Amino acid sequence: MTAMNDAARMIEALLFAAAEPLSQRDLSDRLPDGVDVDAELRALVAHYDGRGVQLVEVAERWRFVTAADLAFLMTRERVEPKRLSRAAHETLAIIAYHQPVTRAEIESIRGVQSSAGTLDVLLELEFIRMRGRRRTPGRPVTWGTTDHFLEHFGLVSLSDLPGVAEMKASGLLGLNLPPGFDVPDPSAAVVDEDPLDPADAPEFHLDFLGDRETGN
Amino acid sequence: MTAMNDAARMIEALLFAAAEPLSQRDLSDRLPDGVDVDAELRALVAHYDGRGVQLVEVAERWRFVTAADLAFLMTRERVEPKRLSRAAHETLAIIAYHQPVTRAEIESIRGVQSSAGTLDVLLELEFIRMRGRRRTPGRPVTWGTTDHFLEHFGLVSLSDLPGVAEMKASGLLGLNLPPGFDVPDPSAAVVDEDPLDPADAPEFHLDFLGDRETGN
Amino acid sequence: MNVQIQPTLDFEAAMVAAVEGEGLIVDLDGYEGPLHVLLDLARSQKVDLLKLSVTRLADQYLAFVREARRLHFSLAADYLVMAAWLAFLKSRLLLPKAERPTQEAEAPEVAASQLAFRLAKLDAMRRAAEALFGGSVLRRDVFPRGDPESVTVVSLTRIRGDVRELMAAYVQPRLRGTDHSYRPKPIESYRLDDAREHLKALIPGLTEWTPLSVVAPARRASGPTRASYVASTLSASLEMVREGGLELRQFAPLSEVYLRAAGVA
Repeated sequence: MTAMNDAARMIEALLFAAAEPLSQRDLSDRLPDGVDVDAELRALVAHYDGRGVQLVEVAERWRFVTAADLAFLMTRERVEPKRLSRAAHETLAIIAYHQPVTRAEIESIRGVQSSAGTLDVLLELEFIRMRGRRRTPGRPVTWGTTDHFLEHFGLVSLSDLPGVAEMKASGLLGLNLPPGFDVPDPSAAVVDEDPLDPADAPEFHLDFLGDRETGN
Repeated sequence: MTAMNDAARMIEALLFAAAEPLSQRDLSDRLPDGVDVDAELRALVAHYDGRGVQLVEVAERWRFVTAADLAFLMTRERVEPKRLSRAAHETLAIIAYHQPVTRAEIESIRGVQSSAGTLDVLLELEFIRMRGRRRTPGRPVTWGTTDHFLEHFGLVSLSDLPGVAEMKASGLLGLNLPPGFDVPDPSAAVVDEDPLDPADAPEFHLDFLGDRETGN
Repeated sequence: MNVQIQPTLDFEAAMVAAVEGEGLIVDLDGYEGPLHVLLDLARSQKVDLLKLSVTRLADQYLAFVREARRLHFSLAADYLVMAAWLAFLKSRLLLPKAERPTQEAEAPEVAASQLAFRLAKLDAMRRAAEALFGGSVLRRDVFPRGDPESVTVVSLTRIRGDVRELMAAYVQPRLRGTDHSYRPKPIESYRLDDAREHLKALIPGLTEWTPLSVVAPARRASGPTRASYVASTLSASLEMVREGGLELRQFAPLSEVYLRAAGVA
């Protein structure tokens, strides 16, 4: 703990919370009468000297900035997306409900071609995994969700995914649904799928790229 | 000048620069290997104790905020909160203390039917989220709070909710009359009720780590 | 009409009762339901809610409902149901106990403690809400950095896990798909110009009153509907009546329309 007088605390808080640099005048307008703003600012500058944050004066206004020698920390690019893109969100939702589902099926439900990047993002986040191969010509790879997905969304099992009734109750679905609209039960048993065999794994990248080129 | 090691300076700078709270993992991802982030954070908390700016943990992340006793100075920064109805207050408290909880359970605690608007308001404020479904007939949707809720109310985690430990100990957070509950007349007949099944009890800490909400 | 339910008189009566200290101030708008009323009444007993006298609470509530009913004739059913249940519960609590507990209903003491438990719970939640909103609320009591660095450091580890959003993300493409497949067929209609040409060709032969249904062209295998042929022919004929080339008559509303060339004797 660093002992600190009230005036210095107030100045520190005001400068921290302000949306723009404040002049001595701004500060004294917002502080009780009799505060020696100038002296307090000098004391604060001295206090922050050598720390990760500095109190600086620019154009007669005061503001906190991070120490110049630490700028390298602030330029770090973010790798993971903070928010899933709409495409990723939709793709994830379709995989969750329709699994095991092939890429072509995802595209036909979304009505647009998926970019390979979307599945990559979901794979990297460990939300989806390859489940097996569909027993149809071409034996396309099928996708499903991971345990991490369940954990992340607070679901105990796939059967916990909300169904049509909840979609209606939450106003997402209107009352006049298109004929034949149903939501599959992702926890139902699957028949037309072969498990992945170990030899599939190295081919993964190939499948993936190949898919993109032949996708319609 | 306050002597300070490099790791502490970096953490201070990162947290100062950040637009939102950072987790220990966020910090260690950006720091050189071998930094004891936890210890440095404790040291920083101690350093800022009593100052105008405080280092606090919210939703298991760290952020600097102004000291609460200086709120009176922040007239310009203050955002007048949306006036919430008493129904919304009670509903939010019930969800926070009983999560995961269904709408029917909320209604039974409040003794009145909730208007759909109440949950909508809380959803819009990003205080609550759907968590999953209860394993009971009809598989109703369950509700829980978000990280944004914790950040807004300055709570580290759900176990930090005011009075939660006492309420839990006294059985007040169960949905049924707890076994051995103090019945006014000791000569009363046997309680016609099954003991609480552990699986029925609200699960406070379940899947909290999985919840990564975006605060704005 | 009973003079007692006149609002002004009631208001006076309530005031008198309140001044005398025996009346309840009944403002139903302040309550969401019976449980909220009961909680306020229970708090006035100033005892641990779990040790509350349910018989006394029942009396207080019944008095409240009686008063409320006088003021709001259409008192909500749930208030009355609660009143009936409390009256029943009170009577059972006061009755001597049966030798053997009967099976058909739960012991009144249990029902009473259930009620006490519900009130204690609601009370706890109300206090919890007060504590939450009385704590360090962001941007009311504590303030984050007002001007984060231009290169903002953002948390890496936060991705929303919201089932509702997932659901919404699922519904959107599903409905979008159905929107795409819906292609209503444009309705083909018999053009007015064509109807006019058709009539012009027929006029010389229309020396007798001829029904519209006969004059209008027959429907073909594809193309406009019969209704469209009839409607367009009628429209075109009205125009030709105005121009003086044709006469129309109809004997009754909705009956057949007859056409004849103008100037036929």
